[in-house]
Amino acid sequence: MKKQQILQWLQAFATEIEQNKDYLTQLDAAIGDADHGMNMSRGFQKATASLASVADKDIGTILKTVSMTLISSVGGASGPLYGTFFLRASTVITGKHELTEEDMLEMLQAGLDGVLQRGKAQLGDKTMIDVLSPAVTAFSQAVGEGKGMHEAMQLAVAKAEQSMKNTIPMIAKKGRASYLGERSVGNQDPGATSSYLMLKCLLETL
Amino acid sequence: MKKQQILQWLQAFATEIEQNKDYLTQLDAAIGDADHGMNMSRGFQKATASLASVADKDIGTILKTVSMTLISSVGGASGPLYGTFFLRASTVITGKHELTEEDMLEMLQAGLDGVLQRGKAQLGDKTMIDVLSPAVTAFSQAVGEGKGMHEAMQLAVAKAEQSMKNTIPMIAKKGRASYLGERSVGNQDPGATSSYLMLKCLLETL
Amino acid sequence: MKKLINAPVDFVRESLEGMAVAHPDLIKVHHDPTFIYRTDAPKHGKVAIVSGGGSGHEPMHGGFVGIGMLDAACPGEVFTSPTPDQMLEAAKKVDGGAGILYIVKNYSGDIMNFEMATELARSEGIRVLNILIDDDVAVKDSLYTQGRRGVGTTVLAEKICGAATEQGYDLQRVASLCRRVNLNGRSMGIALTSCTVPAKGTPTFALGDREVEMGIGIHGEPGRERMSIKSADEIAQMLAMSIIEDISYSRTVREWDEDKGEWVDVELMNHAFEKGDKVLAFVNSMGGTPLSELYIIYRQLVEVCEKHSLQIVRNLIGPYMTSLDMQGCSITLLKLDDEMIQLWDAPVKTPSLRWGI
Amino acid sequence: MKKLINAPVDFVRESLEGMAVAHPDLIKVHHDPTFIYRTDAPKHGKVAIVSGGGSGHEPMHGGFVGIGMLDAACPGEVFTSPTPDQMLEAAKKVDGGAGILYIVKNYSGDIMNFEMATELARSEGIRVLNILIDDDVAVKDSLYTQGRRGVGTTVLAEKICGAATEQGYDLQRVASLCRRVNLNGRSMGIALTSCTVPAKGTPTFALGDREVEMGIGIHGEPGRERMSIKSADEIAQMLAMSIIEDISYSRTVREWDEDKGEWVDVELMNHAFEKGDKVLAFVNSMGGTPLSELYIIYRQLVEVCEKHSLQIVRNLIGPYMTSLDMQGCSITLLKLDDEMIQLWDAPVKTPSLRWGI
Ligand SMILES: Nc1ncnc2c1ncn2[C@@H]1O[C@H](COP(=O)(O)OP(=O)(O)O)[C@@H](O)[C@H]1O
Ligand SMILES: Nc1ncnc2c1ncn2[C@@H]1O[C@H](COP(=O)(O)OP(=O)(O)O)[C@@H](O)[C@H]1O
Ligand SMILES: [Mg+2]
Ligand SMILES: [Mg+2]
Ligand SMILES: [Mg+2]
Ligand SMILES: [Mg+2]
Repeated sequence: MKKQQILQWLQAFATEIEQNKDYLTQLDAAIGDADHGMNMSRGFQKATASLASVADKDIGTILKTVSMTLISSVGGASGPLYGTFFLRASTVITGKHELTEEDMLEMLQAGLDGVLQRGKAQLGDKTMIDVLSPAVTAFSQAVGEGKGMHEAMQLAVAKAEQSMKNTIPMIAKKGRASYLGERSVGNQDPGATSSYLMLKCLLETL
Repeated sequence: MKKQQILQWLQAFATEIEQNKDYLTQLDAAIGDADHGMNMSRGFQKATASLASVADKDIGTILKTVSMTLISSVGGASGPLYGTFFLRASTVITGKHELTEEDMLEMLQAGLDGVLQRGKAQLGDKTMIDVLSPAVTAFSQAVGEGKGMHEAMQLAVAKAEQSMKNTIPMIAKKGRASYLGERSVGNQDPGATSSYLMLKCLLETL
Repeated sequence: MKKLINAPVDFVRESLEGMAVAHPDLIKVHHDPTFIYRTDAPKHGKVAIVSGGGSGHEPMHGGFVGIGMLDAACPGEVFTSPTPDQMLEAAKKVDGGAGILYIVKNYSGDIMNFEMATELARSEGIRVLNILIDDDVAVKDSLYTQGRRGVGTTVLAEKICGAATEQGYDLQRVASLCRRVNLNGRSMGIALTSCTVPAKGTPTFALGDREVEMGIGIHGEPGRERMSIKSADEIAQMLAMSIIEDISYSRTVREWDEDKGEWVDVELMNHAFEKGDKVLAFVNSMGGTPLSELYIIYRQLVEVCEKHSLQIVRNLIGPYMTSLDMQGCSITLLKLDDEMIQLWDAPVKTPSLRWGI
Repeated sequence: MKKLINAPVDFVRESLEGMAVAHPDLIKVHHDPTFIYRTDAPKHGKVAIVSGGGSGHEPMHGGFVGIGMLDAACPGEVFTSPTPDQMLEAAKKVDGGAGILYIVKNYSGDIMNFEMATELARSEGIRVLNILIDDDVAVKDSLYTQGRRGVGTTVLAEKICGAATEQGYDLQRVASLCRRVNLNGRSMGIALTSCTVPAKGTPTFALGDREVEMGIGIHGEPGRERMSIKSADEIAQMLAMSIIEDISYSRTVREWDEDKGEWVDVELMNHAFEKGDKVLAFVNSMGGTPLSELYIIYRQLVEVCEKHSLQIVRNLIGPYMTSLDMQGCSITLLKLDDEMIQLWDAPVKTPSLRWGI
């Protein structure tokens, strides 16, 4: 994956968020505080605006810039989580202008680990982890089986979509939805949804 | 008119108010503060409850008791106005146990004068004066023409009903409705309405 | 209707009972007739200030009873003037021998009941004067009508005159001060939603999802004009401008004349604001509008005042004179002089207004 | 949606600008990043208290910045935790050399952002400790979950700890005091209506005309249970009893360990209330509920506390921690000891809480 595609991906994700802003907020209204769409929109509008100044830098610098913008402009839970995702992702690919399948895997895995460490959520807690973790596993497996970038990402995104829907019956254990206990059942997690959209845009840019 | 009928009248008016409580309040909501029905109800419930203790006294004492109860329990504009009406009415018939047409005229006239003095409203200001004043005039005229109590009161109540409706197109100049200026046009005055009901009950008790 | 109440008929009494147990150090509540008074009343030799009006405007007036403000307050039923016996008993309870000032808002009910109370108190040998507050510029006419409603300036007059009584002003001097405060104050309000009177159970008026009532009072009475909602800045400008552009206003009010021993008609005149005036800016919530929005209104009010060379030297921002759960706000501008500033700054300790002590 | 706002995106900034011009003697507002701080900061040698959280809870926290309470507050977007750079810059601005206490409400966003800020501040050589407030008994589980939300006790902790810093408590001592306040406080809230977030423009949840949400937080998040409306007395009883009957509650929280120089898990335990406990009773409006109704709730709360031999020795009644325009209320009971009482009574002078000065 070329640097240009990384920039396209971030741009596409920002656009996707704008299109799904109300939808994400609606999901958050049901089991949270009705701001996930706004939070993501605020962050990625600023993040993409900051890309121009680093477009000629390496992918690591680009992702780090995104990370810093998210951390200082989003707030809430998604700010530090997505911020940490991009921060950790950036550190393992410093200096690169193109990513192999292995780079991509390392990047996604580092991002996921960062989110796990920052948020302390586990699989099944009804958070973005429930999309990111199975998707990274699927990608890892596909790459292990020698599949190419596109096919591996296709499998990862299919898994992500399925996993996003799997959050519906879960009882939330982390984040705001956890205050609802049993009442969180029956609603799809907003953060899981935005994480799926992020991966979907990544696939579409490949 | 016998003392017993005076007691019946007061009782009937209290019942009439209960039945029209929401209606009076609704009229007051349109151009006032939505409490005229409640105010009248509170006052006349208490007033009729206090009648037992003075039922064997003269009409003057009975009306004075009603007056005192109204003054100390209604508040608002209607408290002092109806309170004053009954207070002044009571003073001109002290000691009586039965009222002639002339007594009745004197009583109503004294009540009206009291309301005029207390409230400083004039004919056409869209208040209870616009019912009381024409009704008393009609009664006076009928009595002057030698009509009996019942017929004279019938004429007075017919006039009162017409006058009540005549308040609809008026611009309020006194009371809360006056703050509305032109916007008070098109609504029947709540106090005029309760005054009509008072006279109607008086007629029905004769 | 959804409210945190029990039976609507118990609303006023239970709220007062809650208030009494909440602030026993400051106030006591008397029932039958109902009034709230300073725990340490009567204060010997001090003029006592008594106000009152319908309930539903909390914290006004009961929340302003205490040191440096009111000596007693008489709450009526919701939006209904209290009765003369409440006012009389309150006056008797707090009379420290130096007389009583009744601060009365200009509503026909309040006026008539306070006038009757004044007559009763006078006949019992208590010195009482009454001063009317009529500051609502939403009401335009004055000739032959009820004139302007008493709204936001009431709170400011109660604070300023309360401080004056603590500083030893005599009755006549407090009364003229109160009259002066009233003549220096003007208010204008807007409603975004109607209030719901507990006993009625439904909103007093119906407003569409994009409609507001401009020029409302504090009793759910309709305003001067219904219009579609505007931005906070536009609303603040409209409210402020109707105050600032209000021309001199004269009317006749009834006050008790102690020398003559009777009611006399007094001709009063508000003078329009002038460039350079020092003002107190009061942004008041009607009950359901949160503080965050009041600050947005205040922000624009500062700009409007600057533009018109009015110098805001004091402010008050919050829910001080409400209309039950109504959403909306009012702006009051009060022209201040040095005496009034010093009295405004003086210590006050009441359930709902407190500083310096 | 009808609100006194301009463009929803400007809501927080404009409200803060209004606040800044309203109280220049007490606070200043810094933009980019946004924080509110004491005009006289830094106070040399004094521990500084910094709190923060999403906006929409006004006056919390910004309205509590001033003498005897917070040194700085970091407001996020509506209902959205502020960001680490706000917290870091606020800490730098108010650091008087004696260290900073971050008071953090237990929400995943707030925790993560404050943890990042703590790490950043520490790396810049500023001594920072963080104490979590998690007092909402509506949230039952603690094992493996986020645990309880931070609500009403936050306001009380800010007042008490702020007073302690004025009296010279060092950082560790203020931190333990804050932890103790949190362990002594419990809250429960109810919503009669949903709030409307300006940027969303429609109510977060829909409640029927006779429905209420029991056990809500302060962000329009749904509560534990939807039920039909009850009388104020029943509601007060339900809120109070869920607090009084709450058994001892333990959980693990992360605090910074200064000796180890790293985050450590600390096991904390609230003990259930006991007969004879002295308590502070805090009845809070969610923003749209007027004072009159709060007093009706307080009246019943006093009876419930008497029945359970809890002695109310202090109270606070009003809109102090709101959820925009939501109608409803919360009750907080805080077990007091003599030290806490003295600190509660100590002078405070902020835009929204003031006494003794
Ligand atoms: N501890 C956590 N670990 C991982 N993800 C989390 C955690 N807490 C919350 N989330 C995710 O964040 C999403 C909510 O984000 P957002 O609404 O932007 O923040 P907030 O909850 O502060 O309003 C949730 O749907 C969930 O997926
Ligand atoms: N000055 C006045 N003179 C005569 N009647 C008046 C006066 N002011 C008000 N009223 C009457 O009182 C009625 C309102 O009574 P009510 O609603 O009980 O009192 P309030 O206006 O104090 O709420 C009006 O409809 C009007 O008829
Ligand atoms: Mg959210
Ligand atoms: Mg009325
Ligand atoms: Mg009334
Ligand atoms: Mg949020």
